[in-house]
Amino acid sequence: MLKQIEGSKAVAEAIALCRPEVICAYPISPQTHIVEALGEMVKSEKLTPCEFINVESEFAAMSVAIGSSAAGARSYTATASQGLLFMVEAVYNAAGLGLPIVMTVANRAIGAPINIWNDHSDSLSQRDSGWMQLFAETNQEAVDLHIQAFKLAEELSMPIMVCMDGFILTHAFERVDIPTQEQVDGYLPTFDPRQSLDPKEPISIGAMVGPEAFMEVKYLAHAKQMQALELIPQLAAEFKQQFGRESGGLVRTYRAEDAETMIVAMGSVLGTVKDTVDEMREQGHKIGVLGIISYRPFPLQEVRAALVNCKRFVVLEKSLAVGMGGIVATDVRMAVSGTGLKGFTAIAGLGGRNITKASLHKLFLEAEQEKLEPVTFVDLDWEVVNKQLEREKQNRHSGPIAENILYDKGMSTSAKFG
Amino acid sequence: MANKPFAITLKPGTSLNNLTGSWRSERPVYLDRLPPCNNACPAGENIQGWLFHAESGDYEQAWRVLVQDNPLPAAMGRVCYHPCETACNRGQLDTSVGINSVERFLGDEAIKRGWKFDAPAATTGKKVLVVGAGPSGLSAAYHLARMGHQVEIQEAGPLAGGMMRFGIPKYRLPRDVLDAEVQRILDLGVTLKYDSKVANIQQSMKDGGFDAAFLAVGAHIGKRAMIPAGDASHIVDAVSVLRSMEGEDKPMLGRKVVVYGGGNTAIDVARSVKRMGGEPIIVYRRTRDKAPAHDFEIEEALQEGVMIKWLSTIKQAEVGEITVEKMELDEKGFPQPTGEFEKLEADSVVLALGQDVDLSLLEGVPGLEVKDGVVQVASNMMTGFAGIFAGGDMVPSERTVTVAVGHGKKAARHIDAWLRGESYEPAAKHEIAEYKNLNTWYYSDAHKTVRPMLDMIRRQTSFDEVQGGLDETNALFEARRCLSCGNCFECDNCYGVCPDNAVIKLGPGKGFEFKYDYCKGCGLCVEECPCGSIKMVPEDI
Amino acid sequence: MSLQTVKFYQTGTYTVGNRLLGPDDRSVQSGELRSNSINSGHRACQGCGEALGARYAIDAAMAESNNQLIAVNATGCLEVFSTPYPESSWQLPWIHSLFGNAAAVATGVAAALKVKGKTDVRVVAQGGDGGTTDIGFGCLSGMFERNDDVLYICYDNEAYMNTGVQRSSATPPTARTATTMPVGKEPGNVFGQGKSVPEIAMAHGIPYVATATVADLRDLEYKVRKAMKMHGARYIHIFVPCPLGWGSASHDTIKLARLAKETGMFPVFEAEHGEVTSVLKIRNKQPIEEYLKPQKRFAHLFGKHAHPEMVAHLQAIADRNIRKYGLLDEEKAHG
Amino acid sequence: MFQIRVHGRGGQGVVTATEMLSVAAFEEGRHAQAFPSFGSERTGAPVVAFCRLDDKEIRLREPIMEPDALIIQDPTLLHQIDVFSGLKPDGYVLLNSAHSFEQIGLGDLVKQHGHSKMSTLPATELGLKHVGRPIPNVPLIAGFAALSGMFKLESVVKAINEKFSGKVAAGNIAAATEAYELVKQQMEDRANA
Repeated sequence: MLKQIEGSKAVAEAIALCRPEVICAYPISPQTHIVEALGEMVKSEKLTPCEFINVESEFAAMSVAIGSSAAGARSYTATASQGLLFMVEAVYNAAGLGLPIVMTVANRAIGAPINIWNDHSDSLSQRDSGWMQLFAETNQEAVDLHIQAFKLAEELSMPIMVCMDGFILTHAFERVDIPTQEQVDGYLPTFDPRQSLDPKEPISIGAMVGPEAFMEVKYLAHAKQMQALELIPQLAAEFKQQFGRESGGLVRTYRAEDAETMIVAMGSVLGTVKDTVDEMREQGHKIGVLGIISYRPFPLQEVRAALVNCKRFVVLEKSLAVGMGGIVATDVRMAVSGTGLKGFTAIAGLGGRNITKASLHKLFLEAEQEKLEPVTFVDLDWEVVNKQLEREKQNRHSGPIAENILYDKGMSTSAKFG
Repeated sequence: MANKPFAITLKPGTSLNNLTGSWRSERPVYLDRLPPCNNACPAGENIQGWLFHAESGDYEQAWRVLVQDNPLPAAMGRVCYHPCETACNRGQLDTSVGINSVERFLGDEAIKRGWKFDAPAATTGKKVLVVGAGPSGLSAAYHLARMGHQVEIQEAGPLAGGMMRFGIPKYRLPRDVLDAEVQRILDLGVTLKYDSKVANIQQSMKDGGFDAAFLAVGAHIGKRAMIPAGDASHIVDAVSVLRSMEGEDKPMLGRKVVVYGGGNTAIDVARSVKRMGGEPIIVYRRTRDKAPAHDFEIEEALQEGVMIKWLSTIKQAEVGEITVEKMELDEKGFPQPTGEFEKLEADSVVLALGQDVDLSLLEGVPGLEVKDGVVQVASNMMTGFAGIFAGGDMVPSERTVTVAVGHGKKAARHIDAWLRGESYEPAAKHEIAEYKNLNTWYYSDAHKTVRPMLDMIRRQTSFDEVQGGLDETNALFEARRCLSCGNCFECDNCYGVCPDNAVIKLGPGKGFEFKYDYCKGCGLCVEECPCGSIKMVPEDI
Repeated sequence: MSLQTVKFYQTGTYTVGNRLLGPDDRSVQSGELRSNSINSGHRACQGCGEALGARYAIDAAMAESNNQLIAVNATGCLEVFSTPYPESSWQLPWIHSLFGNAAAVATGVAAALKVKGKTDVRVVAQGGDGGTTDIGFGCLSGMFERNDDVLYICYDNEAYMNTGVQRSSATPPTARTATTMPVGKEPGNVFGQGKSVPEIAMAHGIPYVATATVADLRDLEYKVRKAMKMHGARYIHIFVPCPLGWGSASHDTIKLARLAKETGMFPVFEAEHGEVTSVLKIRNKQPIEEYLKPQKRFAHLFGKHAHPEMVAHLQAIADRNIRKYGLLDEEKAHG
Repeated sequence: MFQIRVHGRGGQGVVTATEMLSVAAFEEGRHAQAFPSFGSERTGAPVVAFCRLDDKEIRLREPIMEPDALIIQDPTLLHQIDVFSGLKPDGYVLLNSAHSFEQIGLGDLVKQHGHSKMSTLPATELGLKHVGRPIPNVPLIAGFAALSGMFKLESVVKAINEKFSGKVAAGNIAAATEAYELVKQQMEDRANA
């Protein structure tokens, strides 16, 4: 059923359609609307049977999910940013224990400086945690990926994050086709846990494993994600059959046929990129897009196949490996290693910095001309940065950089909207 | 488990594969230690053993265990001076267990319920003569009978019981109790001939065709002291006085009766005199703490109005009065005369200075050794003449009923062995269960139950039994005060406190076993065993 | 509180078993068919108080729940010695997640059971003092506050033993640990303000809070069974001496627990909905030295460079416990 | 694509306004995208929210920097921030005020844009009158429907019914209807002027 609906609300409805049995959450912007909506559904018994637990921290949220999942209940939580970092120990643990928990990450930057706006630093920091990570481009896809996520997680008995851009998607009202309960039930079987805590068949979960078997355990987790590379497209195909809609998969290209320049990106920015590419195509530029949906497992082959025919590519990413450059770009370069392709990394949108068509036009043109630095910071205010660097050269003791920059900019954040 | 995640999910209980017993350098072992009460009992009773059954309320079983060693519990529960209680470890905790009172309860219960001894084993065809129906003779006869021997007791007097009857007043040992216990022995098939004084033991054995003899004639001759006395002065000995108490004619002692001596017999006489309406005065040459009588008996006598002159000796006895000299203790604690004299009214003087044995029946028996008026016996209770054994007051030892009963049992075992041409080797004694071996935390706080005492007027005017018995409830309570020193009473502590579940509980009455595959040798079971029946021993290297 | 008030039974309820008691009055541990929830072959040290306390507690909970029990375990000695791959000692469904999240994981298990309608299956969470009073404290408090249907059991051995005896918030003042060495002017652990998690639990007003020691099995079992009869958040704090960390003889584990209670160092009580309902009285009050001297972690308080003032301070702490909880009977208190 | 930017203050229902605009557009079969500026959410602070309308899927995620229309929920903002930033030369402006543009000193702007695309509306008063609360968002949406002619009143009513129910919905519908009529009247008056 088509609805004009807030992204968070749509995701909440999708989660509910998946019949989760335990939902636990701790509020953090911009994830709040999702769990608020779910809380109301449980409280009003629209979603039943389901336990909704207001926990005291994200660490507890993931821990409760670990417990409920281990006891055989379909378990869900949502978080973002600092919240994800606060639960990190449990995030790794859930993956290590092979618990098929589904978690929405409403992607948000990580402080300090504290910042509630969108980028991908949070979930990308968990790239090695053993969780799968799928990135939604639109709210429709966010809805669809959650439904696929439960199935994927439970088939592999591995946890999965569905990542959607904070505010940009979570708080956007747009048209979403919400499936019916029958459709979802026809796609997603009831949870049949691989193992569960049950007095009828006691097992000990969570052993201490020494050097003699630890590597094997880790390899098996890796092997599962390799299996996921096959399973994800399969589930997307099944999804299309059931819901009549293309959604999910590992990667998706756009106007890539004869593209000489490819733009690689994840999440909602793909929309703006596509609009920009459309405009450039109209102007005759041979440019295309590669959207990565599955960040973990990372589809090396698919990425390579999508890029191998272009001349150059730009990885436009909302994350920064401080001291190194791009995070996604590193993986993409790994995928095309040996091809001799020219690759650029563009860091953009950190902490919610707007990524505008205008900036992208400029970026893509420069890329086409291969004038870009290997790592480019899109719309960085060089004046401010250089001033601060200069100041630091003269006065070596550390100070509050963020404050100085705001001072230099002579503004407060609330005064700026454009 | 094939479906389950590798390594991080495990099968339950599989740690059994890990034999932690290899960690151990010392191992716990169960052992029985000898409880101090058992060790102290002259009759060799397995006190802890019978208390164990009494604790669970199985009084008959308790009695049956008791009478394996002593056929006279009702008597013993009254007249024994209970060295067991003195030795009892509980005395160091609060007050010793009232073993004697429980024994009496069991003895009385047996009489009340008419419990009989188990029938004797198959007869051996051997005949044993027991001379004297006192505690030692009765005990020997009982044990021998149960071993299947044919036993005949020849008693010089008209009644059985020996000193239990002729030396101990009724108020301490009612005669119906004594009679009942004697009868039960006779019911085993023991023959008892009264008024049959054995004049020549060898002849008697030959006449009766006896294969062995046990002599237990007691010490019935009162010792005399050289007291200058007028012809008309009335001086008698304590044994005679007490013996005559049993007959129809009560002794004529007058009102003022001086009893000379400080032993239990002196007290018995004085208290009997009091009950007959006399005014007894005990004269003793030393002080109360040096008196051989048990202090509780002195105390009871004083309570009843018996006068005692300590540090006094009788110098002269005249009609109606005596002269005593005051004594004082020298540095070594011996009484020395002071030259101070005093006169006391005395219608009669009873000498309670000890007893001698009538050894006339042994005349002509070769190889016998008599020393200090008693017959010497070897460790097997046999005299110098093969086949003749002796015990009780006629051999060198402490003269108590309990010792006598013990002699009877011991002699019986040796006689039995001797009759088979063997020798009896008692099992080696276990190490003593000392207080330090116990973990007394685990015992409930409980003080000794005090037995009821007869009211004073009746104590002073009648021969009713002074000390009452326990009823079922408090006998049970008292039995349960037993710490079971050195002997497992199945408290399950070892089973419970083992952090490695390395103790197997075998079920009621069967105790426990260690699973040495898993025991790490921490020693908690030893430390927390209340009764000290586990110890650590080094592992063999 | 838990002691028999019936007839005198030789050892009453002090011993693990008592052949004189009726079958219904016997302890779980005395039963030949007790569940031995934690099996032989575990790798705890000789004389481990925690291994013992865990079996006592979990067996009792198993008995009360008719073996319908799931255990959640925090990281720590108990976890490491019971489940090193490839062998587990546990005989019931058991999960270990992390050091600081046992209470929350248990909440999750309880929620799953509830949603699945498995009302007969119960949940216990367990951890050491580090996993409870320190790193797991947030999750514990959250579980309490929500009144989740979890019995949390803390096995308190007063330091981080698993990592090599470092101080925790449950370490007593003056105690030597690897991070509070007996050097300097104030050797050993500091005299802080202490942190009574049982009292903090009571402040949450949860249905049941109790303390117990491995020295009094019957009391411990009574409390576990009582807790298992109730629903909602429940907390039992069990004192479990550690021979390794305390420098005590392996056979003294129970004795030290007993002395901790008998000196007043560890008050044994129970509380319902935030109010103390009973205390286990001191039976035979002992001076604090009796408790301290068998432990090498307090050795620096005695001997050549003794610190009598510190001993006096510890005695004052014990005396305060005695006053606060009324640990002595009236006549003993004044006698 | 048609882009609307709504300015107001926290607590005035700015975000709700854009959401309802998007719903109204959805009801008429169009694609719509509404999103807030994700800034301060505190009551009283200046807030901005956006709404895009199109006949095809809207993929663009950048904020609206060159709006086709402005709805200003609070006239006091005029003195604090540049609400007109990026407004297209022929863009619509609807201002919550009981006064005319000229009266509040924006005569020049009217001259630039022309009367046909600008209107003021006493939306706060309408909110108070019909709903009992000084929330101007619903009257402004209805007023904007009348001003731009981009939605029917009934679509606005549908959006109201999706967001509210019972008395509140009825009050809002009454307020919307009156606002719609007022602006429509204004437009007609001007056309006729």
